[in-house]
Amino acid sequence: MVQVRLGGTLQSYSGGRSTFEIEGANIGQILAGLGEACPRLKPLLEKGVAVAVDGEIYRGSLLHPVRPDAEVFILPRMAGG
Amino acid sequence: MPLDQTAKSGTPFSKVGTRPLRPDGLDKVTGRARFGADMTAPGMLIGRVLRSPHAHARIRSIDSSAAEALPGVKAVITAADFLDRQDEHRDILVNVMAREKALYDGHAVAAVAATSAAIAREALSLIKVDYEVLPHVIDVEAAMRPDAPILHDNMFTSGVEPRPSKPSNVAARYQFGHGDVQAGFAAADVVIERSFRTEATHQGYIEPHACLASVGSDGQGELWCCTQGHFMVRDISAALLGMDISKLRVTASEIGGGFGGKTTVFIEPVALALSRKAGRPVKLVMSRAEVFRATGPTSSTSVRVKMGVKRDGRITAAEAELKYQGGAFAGSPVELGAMSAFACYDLENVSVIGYDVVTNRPKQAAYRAPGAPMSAFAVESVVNELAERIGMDQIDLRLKNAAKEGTRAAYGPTFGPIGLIETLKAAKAHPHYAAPLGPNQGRGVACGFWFNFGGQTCVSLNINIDGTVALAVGTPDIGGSRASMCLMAAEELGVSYDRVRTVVADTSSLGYNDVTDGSRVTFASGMATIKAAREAVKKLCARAAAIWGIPEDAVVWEEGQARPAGPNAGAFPPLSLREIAAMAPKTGGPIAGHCEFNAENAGPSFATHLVDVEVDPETGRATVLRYTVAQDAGKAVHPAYVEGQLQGGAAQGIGWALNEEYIYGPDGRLQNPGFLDYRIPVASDLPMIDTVIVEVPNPGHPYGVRGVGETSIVPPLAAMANALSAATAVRFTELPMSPPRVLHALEARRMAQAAD
Amino acid sequence: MAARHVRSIINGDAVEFVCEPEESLLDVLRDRLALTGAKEGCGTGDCGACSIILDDRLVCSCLVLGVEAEGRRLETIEGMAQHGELHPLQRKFLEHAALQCGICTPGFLVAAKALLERNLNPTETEVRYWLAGNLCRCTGYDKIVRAVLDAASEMREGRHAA
Amino acid sequence: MRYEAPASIDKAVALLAAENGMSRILAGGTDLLVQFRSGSPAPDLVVDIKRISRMRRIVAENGGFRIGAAVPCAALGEHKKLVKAWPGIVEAARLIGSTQIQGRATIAGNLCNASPAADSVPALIAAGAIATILGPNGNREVPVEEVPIAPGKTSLQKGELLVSLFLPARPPHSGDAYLRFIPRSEMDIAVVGAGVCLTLDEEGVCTAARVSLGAVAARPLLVEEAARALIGTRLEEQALKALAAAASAAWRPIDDKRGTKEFRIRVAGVLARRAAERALARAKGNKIRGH
Repeated sequence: MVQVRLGGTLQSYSGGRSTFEIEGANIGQILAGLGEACPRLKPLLEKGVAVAVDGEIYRGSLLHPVRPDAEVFILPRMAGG
Repeated sequence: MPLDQTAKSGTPFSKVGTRPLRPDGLDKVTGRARFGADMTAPGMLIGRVLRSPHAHARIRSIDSSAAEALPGVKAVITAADFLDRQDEHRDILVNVMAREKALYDGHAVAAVAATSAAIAREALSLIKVDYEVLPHVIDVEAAMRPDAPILHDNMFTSGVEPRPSKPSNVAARYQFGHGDVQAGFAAADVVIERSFRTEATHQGYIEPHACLASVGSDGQGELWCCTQGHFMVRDISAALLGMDISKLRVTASEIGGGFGGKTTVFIEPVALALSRKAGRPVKLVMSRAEVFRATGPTSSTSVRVKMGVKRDGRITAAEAELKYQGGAFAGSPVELGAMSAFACYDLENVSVIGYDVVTNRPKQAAYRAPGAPMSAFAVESVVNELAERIGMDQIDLRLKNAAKEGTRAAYGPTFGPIGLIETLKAAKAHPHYAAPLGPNQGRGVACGFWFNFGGQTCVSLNINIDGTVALAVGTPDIGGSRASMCLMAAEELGVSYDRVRTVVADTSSLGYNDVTDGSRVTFASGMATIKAAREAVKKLCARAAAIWGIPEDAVVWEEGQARPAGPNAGAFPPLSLREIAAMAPKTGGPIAGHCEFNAENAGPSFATHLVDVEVDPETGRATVLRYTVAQDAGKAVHPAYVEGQLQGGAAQGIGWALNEEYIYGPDGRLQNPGFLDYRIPVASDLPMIDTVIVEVPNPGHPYGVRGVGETSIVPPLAAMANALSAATAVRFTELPMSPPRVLHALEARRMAQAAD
Repeated sequence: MAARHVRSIINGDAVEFVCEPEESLLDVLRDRLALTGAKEGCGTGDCGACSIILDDRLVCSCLVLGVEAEGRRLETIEGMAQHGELHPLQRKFLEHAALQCGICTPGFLVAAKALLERNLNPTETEVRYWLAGNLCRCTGYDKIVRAVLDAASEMREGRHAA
Repeated sequence: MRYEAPASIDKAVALLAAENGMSRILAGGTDLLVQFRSGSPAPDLVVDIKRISRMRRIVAENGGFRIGAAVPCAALGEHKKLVKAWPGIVEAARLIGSTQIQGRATIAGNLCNASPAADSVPALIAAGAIATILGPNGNREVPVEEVPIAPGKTSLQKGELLVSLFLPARPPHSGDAYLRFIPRSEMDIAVVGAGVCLTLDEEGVCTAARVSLGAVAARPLLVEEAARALIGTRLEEQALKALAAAASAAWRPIDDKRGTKEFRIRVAGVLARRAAERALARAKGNKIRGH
């Protein structure tokens, strides 16, 4: 199980809950699991989010592996100028 | 092969870090380089766009019959000529051509293509649009009031529980943070809370948007345009026009500046639609006024910041509320502003709330570190005031609270290796920081952060028969990136810099590339170039192994040559890249390296800026006397162009701080859509801008590269405000700090002093 | 509206063209003569990207009518390198990385050339004020000013050596 | 639109007289071409006066200077005697737009464009310049302050052409100066402009003065109260304060995107004072630094 934390804004879709225990070996599996655990988050997750794994931000790598003890943080989708 | 385990890491570079002339330089100093408006086609028509003179109006009807009847007019289009999509492209579709309503002064409502510019202009005057003028709203706070005119009946604030029952101009509410800010404030010795405002500013690229479109009756299209991302232009244009992506080929011209403003489409789908209807090529070039009225400036904002500090300089809590208007559509960069607001600090208790607000202004577009300069302006102003209040040096306070490796960022995750402290120390050690100041002069400091992004990237590197290298990238070169690509390819291949030629290939020649944004090109296209070069090296070694008849893994690549290694070391004379290339046709055909990937871990870049200003106490006019930028580049591939990014961002920030602003009349029309009254800094406004490049390697890149393009615009607004405040003993909380505003504040202070 | 026939000397070559009386010289250069080195950044004389030299005077070609060029001598960026050799200013712009996007570069080079033809020993302040009508949004002007000063210095030495 | 470039003043006047539609004079064109572009109706006739050699010259006349209407601003700065005699006029002309603009723009055009913020006009008014106007009914000479009457409007009649501006002989111990306030260091339209011309006697007492303000009213103003504050004084602190007060009091409403009323009032006084100090230094023969 990976401990997954939500950025503040996403918490308003999880009834204020900020931490989830999700089964998954990569980012895609964790996002899918999170969508199962909290269906209201699903449309946001599908629209696209960024995922910080041990402080490194991934915006489009669903297949990136995640160790069970990794720090996983779900962030909004981001872009620059 | 994991990049971090290759021989290159930790070894000194032979090419990277030098300052060769840029490969596109000659064309650019001789006038030969072709920008957006420099292309023509046989039988070309001239396109023009009719724009709404109203800030907010229902379009009852459009009668274009008289325009269509004008001799020389070959096509007139309106929103009906695009697919009525309801998907994620909806806002872009409606922004490109107004549908039910015109949402801002300058919103496109129709377009024509004619045989000359004069006829096109006359045709526009013959199009009759029946408008029902509606009440409008320009200011961000006004737009949030319950009685404000509503732009979109279907906009219900997201991120609020329970979902609002009434539509509003607030598209979304965002929040970030951790800890207990109330407890943090209770523990503070000094708490400061202030409200700030910034005006909308435009990216101000000197080249107006321009394109040349050609769509044939077979449905195939060609588009030449100035853009930060031609693959993005292709995909969105195809979607709006209902074309197959494969049928549209987009070629990126040289681009005359973008700064984020050319990361979306405006006229490109319009030119394609006109061409499709007219059956002839159509050239469409915006005027400067159109650029200001109809392309994206950044948000205007209203920001409240509260911070508490202990006497020893430890910040105990930080809180901010950000309101950003992003023009007529959702999507202001408030979320990024909220996430970056306190990113420079190691905080136990932090809370940020942001509101994304719509108003009757042009749809905002990304502008260099979108959202970050405004929140940094507010936060860094308060940080300075905290330092003043507890009598601590403005750099020392920041050093005491600076984010570092292992700090949990205010926006959530934990930072890896970052260089904020190094930039602060560089600023403190710089002679600038110790230089004496004269009367009416003040010194300001501010820090800044930007995330930096990677993204989808695809490059192709081909070894030519003469041993030269053709590198095709898909990210438009906006500030010298081709030079950096050549350097990195040359570094890997062990050939000289001038044997590599990099071009920005069209959309049919490479796989998808994300736009040139997020300070990503030297990082992401650079990493793709390195990977492609390593793949080519592998093939070169394989070819040499085959020639020698030894196993592939018994060959190593050193200094541009394949050498037998292991038991065969010295058994054969080395084969140079040139020799292997010459034999390629007879040893298996062309040799190339490719890379398609999604670059991640861009690694944030931090900066500290120092500025001295002098304020004329009788007129309120501020003069920038000295400016120094210290920024972490990870590894500067071409230091001259890194310096250029640092200087350019500082100059844009100075303009934002002092004089740039969108000025609206009570009618909701933009009053200053030109370079005369939208005042970007001119050469005589600025001093030399000193730079210190700090290099804290980014573990996410084989050379340690971090993006550098955006961070440099984050600190200047606050650095300037802090300097003006130091020079005048008045705290400035509104931008721009134009002379009337400054003089007004100085007069108010004099009056208050007189009253005491 | 009658098109006019105009004869000029452009970069040393005799050139003839036809244009409408209200057409700007910039449009003539770009659209009729394919001299697209001069750029239109504003069309109102506020950015300097269309700078050319007209009978020894630096002007914005967007604020000149094409018909006014009759019998005049014009110098554009296309004529700045002579016989394949770059002007010292062009070389110094490259060496100093004085351009990022490059859209303003032709205008800066033409304007700087006009300055150095009048004053081969300008101060930094003189360079900055002379070039105040040329907008650059990329560089913050630092490297441009250095390039101009360096070119002036090299040209002074060349003159003394000659 | 018809374009004519006559070689003589007579021909120019005849062309203007014969035109029934709208006609415009093209001198530097730096305002005219911007107007064309902004979509204002194109005139029927444009008369380019730059081929008239008499209008392209600066000539010494009766101890003063006659500046042809087609002389570009840059040429003023290149005329050494003019720079020495009327530094304030020259500095005003060299503040109009960029180097590029000064290569084309003329002070006569600046005057006839009738912008309230025209940089050279307060300097010309302060200098007591006279405009020579030629028309179907002959020649007339008018003080420059009577040429602009409202934004974009002049007192010139149909068919009339401003031929030259005459700067009178400068009395000894005189000096002039022009300063303007803009937010940037260059390229802006004046938010306030102040021109001062003054003459001292042998003892350093001001015997004559003219003060003019730009951009504070619908047209540039000759402010007699401000001049009176200087006459009879040595421009001591008291006199300069009175000058500043008179200048601040002289404004008539302009409140726009370029500057608030409050700001213009305040800065008009500041600039009038600074311009007077500059003119005084020149009258005393002191050197003044440029930018």
